[in-house]
Amino acid sequence: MNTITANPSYKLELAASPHVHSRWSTKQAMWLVLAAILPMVISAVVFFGLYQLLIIIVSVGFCVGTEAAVKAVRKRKISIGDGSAVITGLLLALILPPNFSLSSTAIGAIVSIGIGKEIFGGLGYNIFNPALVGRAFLQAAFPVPMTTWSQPNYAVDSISSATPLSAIKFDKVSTELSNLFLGNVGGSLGETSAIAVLLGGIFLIVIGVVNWRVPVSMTLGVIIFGGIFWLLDPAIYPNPLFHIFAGGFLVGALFMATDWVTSPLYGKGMWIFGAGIALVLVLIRLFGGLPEGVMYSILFMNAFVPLINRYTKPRIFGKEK
Amino acid sequence: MKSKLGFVKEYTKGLWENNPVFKQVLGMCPTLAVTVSAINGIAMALATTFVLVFSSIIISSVRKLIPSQVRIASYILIIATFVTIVDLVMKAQFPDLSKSLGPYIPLIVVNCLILGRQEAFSSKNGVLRSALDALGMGTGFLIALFMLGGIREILGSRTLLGFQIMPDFYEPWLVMILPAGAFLTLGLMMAYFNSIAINMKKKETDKIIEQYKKSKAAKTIEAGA
Amino acid sequence: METTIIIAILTMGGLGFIFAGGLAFADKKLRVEENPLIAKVNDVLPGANCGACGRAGCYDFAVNVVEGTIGVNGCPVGGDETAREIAEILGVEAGSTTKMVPRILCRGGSSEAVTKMADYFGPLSCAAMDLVAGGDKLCYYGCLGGGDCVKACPFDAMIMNDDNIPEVIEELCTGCGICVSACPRDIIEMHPIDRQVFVFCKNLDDPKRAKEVCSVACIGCGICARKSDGGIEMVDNLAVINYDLLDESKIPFDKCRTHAIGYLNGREKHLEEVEAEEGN
Amino acid sequence: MSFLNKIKTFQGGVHPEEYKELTENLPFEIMPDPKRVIVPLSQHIGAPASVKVKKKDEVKKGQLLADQEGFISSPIYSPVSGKVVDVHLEPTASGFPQNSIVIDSIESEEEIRFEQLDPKTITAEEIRERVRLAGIVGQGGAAFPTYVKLTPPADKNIDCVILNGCECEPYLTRDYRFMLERSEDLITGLKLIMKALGVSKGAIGIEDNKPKAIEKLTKLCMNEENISVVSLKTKYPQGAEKMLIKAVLNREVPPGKLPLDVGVVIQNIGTALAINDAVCKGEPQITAALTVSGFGIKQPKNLIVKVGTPLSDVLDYCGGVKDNAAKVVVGGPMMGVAQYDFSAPVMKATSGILILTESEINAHEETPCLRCGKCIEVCPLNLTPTKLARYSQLEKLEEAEQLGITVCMECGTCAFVCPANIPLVQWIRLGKKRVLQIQRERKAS
Amino acid sequence: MQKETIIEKGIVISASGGRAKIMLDESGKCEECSAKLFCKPAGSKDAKILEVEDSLGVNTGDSVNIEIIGSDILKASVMLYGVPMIILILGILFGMSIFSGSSLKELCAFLFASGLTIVYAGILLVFNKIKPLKQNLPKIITVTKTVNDFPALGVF
Amino acid sequence: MELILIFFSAAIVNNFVLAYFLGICPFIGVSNKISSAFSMGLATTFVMVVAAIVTWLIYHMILVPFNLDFLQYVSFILVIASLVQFVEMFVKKVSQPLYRALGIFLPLITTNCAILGLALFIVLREYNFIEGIFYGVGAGVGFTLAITIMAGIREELELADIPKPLQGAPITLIVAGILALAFMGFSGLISV
Amino acid sequence: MKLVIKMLVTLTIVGVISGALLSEISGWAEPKIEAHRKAETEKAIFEVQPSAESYEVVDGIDFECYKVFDKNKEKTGYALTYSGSGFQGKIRLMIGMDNSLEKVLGLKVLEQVETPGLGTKITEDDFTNQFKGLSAVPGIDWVKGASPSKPNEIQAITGATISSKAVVSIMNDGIEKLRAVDGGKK
Ligand SMILES: Cc1cc2nc3c(=O)[nH]c(=O)nc-3n(C[C@H](O)[C@H](O)[C@H](O)COP(=O)(O)O)c2cc1C
Ligand SMILES: Cc1cc2nc3c(=O)[nH]c(=O)nc-3n(C[C@H](O)[C@H](O)[C@H](O)COP(=O)(O)O)c2cc1C
Ligand SMILES: Cc1cc2nc3c(=O)[nH]c(=O)nc-3n(C[C@H](O)[C@H](O)[C@H](O)COP(=O)(O)O)c2cc1C
Ligand SMILES: Cc1cc2nc3c(=O)[nH]c(=O)nc-3n(C[C@H](O)[C@H](O)[C@H](O)CO)c2cc1C
Ligand code: SF4
Ligand code: SF4
Ligand code: SF4
Ligand code: SF4
Ligand code: FES
Repeated sequence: MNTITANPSYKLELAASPHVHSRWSTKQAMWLVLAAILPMVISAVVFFGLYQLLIIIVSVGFCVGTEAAVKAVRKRKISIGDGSAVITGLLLALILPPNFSLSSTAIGAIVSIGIGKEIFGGLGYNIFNPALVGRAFLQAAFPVPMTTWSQPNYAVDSISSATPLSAIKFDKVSTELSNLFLGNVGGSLGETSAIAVLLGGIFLIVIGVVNWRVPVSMTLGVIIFGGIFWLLDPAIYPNPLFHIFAGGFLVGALFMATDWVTSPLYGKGMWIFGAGIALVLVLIRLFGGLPEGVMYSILFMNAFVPLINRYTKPRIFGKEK
Repeated sequence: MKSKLGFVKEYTKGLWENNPVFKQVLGMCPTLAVTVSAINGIAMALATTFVLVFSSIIISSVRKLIPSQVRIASYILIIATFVTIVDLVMKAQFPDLSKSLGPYIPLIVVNCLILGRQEAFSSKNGVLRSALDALGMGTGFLIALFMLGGIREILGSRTLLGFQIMPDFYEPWLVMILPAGAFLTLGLMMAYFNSIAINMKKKETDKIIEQYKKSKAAKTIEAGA
Repeated sequence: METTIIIAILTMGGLGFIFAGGLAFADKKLRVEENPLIAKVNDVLPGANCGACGRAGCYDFAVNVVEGTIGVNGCPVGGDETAREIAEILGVEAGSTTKMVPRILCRGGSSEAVTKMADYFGPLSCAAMDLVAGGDKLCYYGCLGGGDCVKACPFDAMIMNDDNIPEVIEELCTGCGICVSACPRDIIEMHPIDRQVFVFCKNLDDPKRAKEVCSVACIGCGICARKSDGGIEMVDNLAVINYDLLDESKIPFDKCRTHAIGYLNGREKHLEEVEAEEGN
Repeated sequence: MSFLNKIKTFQGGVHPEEYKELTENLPFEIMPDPKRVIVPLSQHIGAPASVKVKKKDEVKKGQLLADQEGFISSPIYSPVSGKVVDVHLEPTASGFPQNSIVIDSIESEEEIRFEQLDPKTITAEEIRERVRLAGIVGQGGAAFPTYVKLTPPADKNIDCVILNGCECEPYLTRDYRFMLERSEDLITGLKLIMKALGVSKGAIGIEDNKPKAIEKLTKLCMNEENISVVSLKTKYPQGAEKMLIKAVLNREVPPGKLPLDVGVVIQNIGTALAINDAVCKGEPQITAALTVSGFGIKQPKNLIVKVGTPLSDVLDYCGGVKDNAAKVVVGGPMMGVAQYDFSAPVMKATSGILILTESEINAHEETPCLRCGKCIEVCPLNLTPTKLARYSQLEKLEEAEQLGITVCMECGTCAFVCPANIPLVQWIRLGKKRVLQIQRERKAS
Repeated sequence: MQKETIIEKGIVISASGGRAKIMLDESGKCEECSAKLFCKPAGSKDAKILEVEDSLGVNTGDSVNIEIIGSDILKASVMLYGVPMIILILGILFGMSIFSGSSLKELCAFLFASGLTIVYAGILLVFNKIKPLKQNLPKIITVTKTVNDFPALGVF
Repeated sequence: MELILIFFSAAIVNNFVLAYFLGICPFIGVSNKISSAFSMGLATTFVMVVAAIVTWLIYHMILVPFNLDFLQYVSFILVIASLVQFVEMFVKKVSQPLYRALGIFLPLITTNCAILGLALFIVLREYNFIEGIFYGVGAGVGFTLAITIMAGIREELELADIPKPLQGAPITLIVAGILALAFMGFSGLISV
Repeated sequence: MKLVIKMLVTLTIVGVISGALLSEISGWAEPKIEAHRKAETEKAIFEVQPSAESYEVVDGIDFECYKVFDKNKEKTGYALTYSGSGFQGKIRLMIGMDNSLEKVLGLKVLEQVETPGLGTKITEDDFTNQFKGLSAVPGIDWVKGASPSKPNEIQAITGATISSKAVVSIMNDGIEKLRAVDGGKK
């Protein structure tokens, strides 16, 4: 038997097919998302000052630290290299108000990773978007600081410190679209400048990290639902474009609703998911007690993802309807 | 039949081993709803204990007279009667407390803990035993509600039983006194107690495994020698 | 006030009456009698609901015991003690049980079995490994070392030893047999706890290859079969023990080159015995 | 030919790096007979053939070694002249040992062949008989005895034969070389298949990354009315029969059904040529054409070798293996089988030997599933691989069954794209095996 | 919407003629349920026994998995709860408008609506061969362990 | 309009389970499978509506006229318990499979404080007959929504790698907590 | 049959005993509860009408309102309870008004279900004291983030603008209603 005399100069790999892999990897996707977030980080610092960098560092630091700690307690491999905790930290920081307290930021970061993610088993198993869980927790824990906005450094009109959304809701003051677009408005660190958000978001869509269906259906949904009310009474209800550029809509649509883990698996489901977010968002923005609803609408629809997945399974090839 | 527990044990088992909240997951609604502060938790637990003890006593003393088919119905009636009594007394004597416990006092009627104990214990045991069991479960409930209420109060309003115990610079976490905080706190507490139990079990297993390994090593050495 | 009391009494009495009527009606329709002994027996059972007794969980076992369709010693998990307690409740003799425990019939750990010139990459699970050219080892019949059995045991009664072969800790094992079905190579078998002699190999290769793939394989030489008067048979190059006919003293342990056949507690005991015999 | 305008394809799929340039311009070389051949008895789907020779027997090239055993089975002929050394278990490329006939070859010109038949006058019955006798099995990978496919049950109405010239697996160029080098024989082969089945419509499906082959065959088929050459989008797994039928005829083969249920028979290019050779040259199937490629082999080649040649001989013939070789695969990189040494023999349906290096394998660290949905997007059968794999891993077999685990054809597309690098196919295969086992038991009782 | 099923584990307690009685293994589920202490609907063990279709020929003691078509359960519960509820509500709304003059209009509306609901219940009782309610019995789909796989006890 | 607001308020904004902590036991106990959760939700909704109707009548037709306010709890619970018993019997008679699938959970409805809570809330908020019914439907739909979402999530979590101490009730509670956070977005949407 | 009778009897007896017991206890508790309720209202009235000594109910209107007198039996104004929607649910207020119904004398929040720690700030003195002596013509108004500049303005609570607004609008409604009644009576 010539077979067993193994040739010692080779140690081959024995694995199941397929034997080649695409360029995609978890790590690479996560770092691409990080790259896409960078413009927002820059705009945050430019608009609100260097202190914001501190918030970001604290947030990222505590996210990564919490993840490492949990993995250590569970005696699992420390998985911070995949970068997902860094994304969570960055996004959490970017949806906080400027000049937010660092200790509260740390609490938010711990909740994000601890309760939002690791409790479910870590990367890939969570039901809700971790960064949003963290923010929702903060919003519920510290409602006042969470709704206190400072004006960006380059604001044209610095009288009101409200965000465009709370301005229109509570004070009936509307904001110029061009200001919304450039970032001359109050708001969270990352959501002020639509350009910065779009830059990163479109990059992600183009290279295929992010599925285009969710952002598109969210935008269409907001245009339709928001548009209906606007047509009913343009004096009371803002126009759909305002909905799109104000508040966290763009960050939500491009970075948070698209999170792989917490969005539907199937194309059809993504449409439903996006439209659902848009509907809830418009309802909260127009009728709710809170000025902003992106976070809540995404979290709300996250809860429906398992149900959506269940009822949008595509037809198996060749199977009768 | 397992040998009868001692009277002391009958009481203490409800404190930890069979804690109605953490171990048996009973009576969740009042547990979550009223524990915005420690004092509320205590009041609720006391009210529940009162109902639990008295209905246990009544039920265990008349248990032989009630046909099993109307057992649960009679129990519910008896419990509801006691709950109404508690409610009326509270409203008359402690109007403030009664207000803050809100509509959760009447819900003691449907608290699974009470009905559960009657069905599982009082209907099968004598008066003294039942009373002890009820008292034990009530105490367990009290402990759980006090802990939960205490944690929520400390974090959510800086105080414990009305006294400020967190420093001024501590910003209270409002969320703790909201529904979400109740769910999260109870979930985490349960997980914590579970992990203690699991660790204890694991230690036992590990000990046996350790012994096994040692004895095997000894055997090998013997054989080698 | 007087009237209030009367109305209250009438209302409650009336409601109670109606309700009782309803229940009486319901009771007629869905009535089930229960023997009080059942509950008592159920109380002493371990409550693992493992099904090792072949009944639908502990409660059903209790029902069966009380009805006499299964012996009081029918619960392998509870063992003798439970049997005694049940017997006490029912007022019968307990009798004794023989515990069954799993035996791992492969000793080709990493130091004995020859490995392939390739490293397996993929999930560490015996069943999954088996699909990819049968894992790291050259032997197609031996333990894959992935520990599926260890993971499957609900009682943590198995560990992987230093040689990457599972071992059973009898103290923790309940004899449920779950590990048996977990093993894709059918290496684990349930045996009475006092059984000592086994053929620790499942290799069906011809002698030449068997020798090449593992230093403790049964190479199918057939010496043991020839000497043991039917206690051992050769089936497809493998010695198989027929315990009904086995006479332990006839087995030529020392003639088995690879020690594939031997005592449970290792080759040590077997060697001791050989020495003792030689001393005689 | 209007349908040429729109690129035909199916939904899903991927386009891995092709690396066909390594061998696509190298004509076939014929490798000399090896010193020793190992001929497994089961080189096809179905029952192993039954041995007709004994140890120490002298055999001639083309002599029957083992005969067909049952309907779905195939006879095996000696690839060389020589002496039977032994019949015993030997490792094979599948990773598991099989009973094999080991023959030491001797130099000899002697060869046994069938009588040559004229493709013009031959009857359908004769074609089927010759295909069966010659031991032809499908060259597309599954090694299904071809005569079975040519003998459809009477109640099935076959109306089209498709030749599968997709060769969608990366690296492999065997079918491509065949299409260029033996175009005429190929058409003859196709006509023989059509005749055997009594079908008037034939098509050759070729991916559009092989323009030369498309051009050459289109030219040849100019005046063949009922044969068309269909250009298909280059996308893996275009060559899978369900996908090919969808692309060419826009018919869908339902789960658990065969192509013949929708009136189609699909044959590989190599199979058509083997049929041609068996009929026109009287050759039994004793050679295999294969591509030896990858960045770990010194001289990539397209080869024609004798069935039973050990891989080590083939690799030596190609200059040997480089030091950075990490994986040896028999078959294509997407569906082939990894080897743990070089001892397995080439079989009738072996289509390639790949020596891959780390950089081609491009394996990343495994992480939990991110539910990115990429595997779902690319699965040509619209399955949900991530859940199938997870169900299988957690042994939730009923759930897996409901999600259609048995439909999966193990094409590997999902595992290829998965960013979490989960061995999806391995888990699915395991689950599938267990579910099929359950289903069999269910049927049995 | 694809076929939705519930899969339950259980052990066969008797089997004959294509039907089998299965005792459901509820231990896991009940573990978490707060009502476990007194959850013995209509007489303890009875409710945990399920009569199912048996196409596999199981034996007493086998562990089996049972499939219940979830969508049938949904249909049945809609027919038994959803429809009567709607009848009740519509009946009351209608009744309230009819008896709007009466001082006991609520009671009248309630009695009216109850009447309608009872009629519906009667219909269900009379035509009680309605498919999702009666047919599609749960079915055994897998035998996970047979009694004879390995004797748990030595026979000595 | 008022009725619709009452409905939405009970169903979403002030969800019985997530904001009022009523009916937590079945919420934790019966949320493993979507179809049983949904059916359970439907059954509860039905019982809620009937209970709303009957207890309203009892309260306004007997207790108030005779000044028997203090018999509220006792009479309500009796009525609810007998109702459930009756429903159980009927279901058993009409649909065996459904009874098998749900029967185990039916008693849970009796001891489910959401039903009694509903009856008491209706009294407390001084709803009229029709409002009471709509409140009941809303509460039932809200319960169904919460329990179905939870069932969906729990089916998904079966595939997750949840730390052992968290499995079962704890993770359910934590998910409920996050859900409650998400539902807070609706706060202030309707204040009825 | 015997069993059925036994069942009927048992449950009826339990019901009867329960009914009797409860009506006894209720007979004891009810007056006390009533007293508490009255004391509470009284306390609230005196709180919003600092100089009040006695009061009487205004009859014939569809909301609760009291005429309030000082120790000289002079009418000092009105105390009215009025309710409306807040951020999460009903808010019920006790509003003290002077005779002319142009000045607010005091405010007490009787019932509310606002978010603890946020909306509940409307019950705190910092907020309610703003209303003492506030002008109610043309109506009460609120400002945000700045000190009030007009005599009829109060400052809304940061983070609870909605609750503050709700209080103001409930008051405006109530006062409006009272004016309509009062005007008619005069
Ligand atoms: C059990 C079985 C029976 C088959 N029967 C037929 C048949 O009757 N006719 C036919 O044309 N193909 C038949 N096939 C062949 C398949 O259609 C298919 O061509 C073959 O399995 C090769 O598949 P491939 O796509 O993996 O290469 C059969 C395959 C199997 C596995
Ligand atoms: C994923 C997948 C990819 C395949 N790719 C090819 C291919 O590229 N070329 C080919 O001839 N057959 C391919 N096959 C096999 C075909 O499906 C089909 O079985 C074969 O063409 C039938 O012809 P045969 O019986 O002559 O082998 C593939 C099968 C699968 C499952
Ligand atoms: C958990 C939470 C509770 C809230 N509770 C109240 C409340 O009780 N009353 C209120 O007016 N607003 C409440 N809000 C609404 C916000 O604080 C709202 O943004 C605020 O009323 C308007 O902002 P501003 O007062 O800073 O302009 C709550 C918000 C959250 C997140
Ligand atoms: C496209 C994309 C979007 C992501 N968005 C978020 C996000 O919004 N919030 C977050 O915490 N993590 C986000 N992540 C990181 C990671 O997926 C997330 O933490 C998982 O939910 C962890 O299991 C994102 C990752 C990707 C690839
Ligand atoms: S699974 Fe564990 S307990 Fe059961 S037989 Fe095997 S070792 Fe023993
Ligand atoms: S399951 Fe079998 S092969 Fe795997 S480790 Fe256990 S004994 Fe070895
Ligand atoms: S291997 Fe199966 S599941 Fe994966 S893509 Fe191919 S057919 Fe789909
Ligand atoms: S491609 Fe991989 S990571 Fe993405 S959903 Fe599929 S299995 Fe999960
Ligand atoms: S205590 Fe509320 S449902 Fe059990």
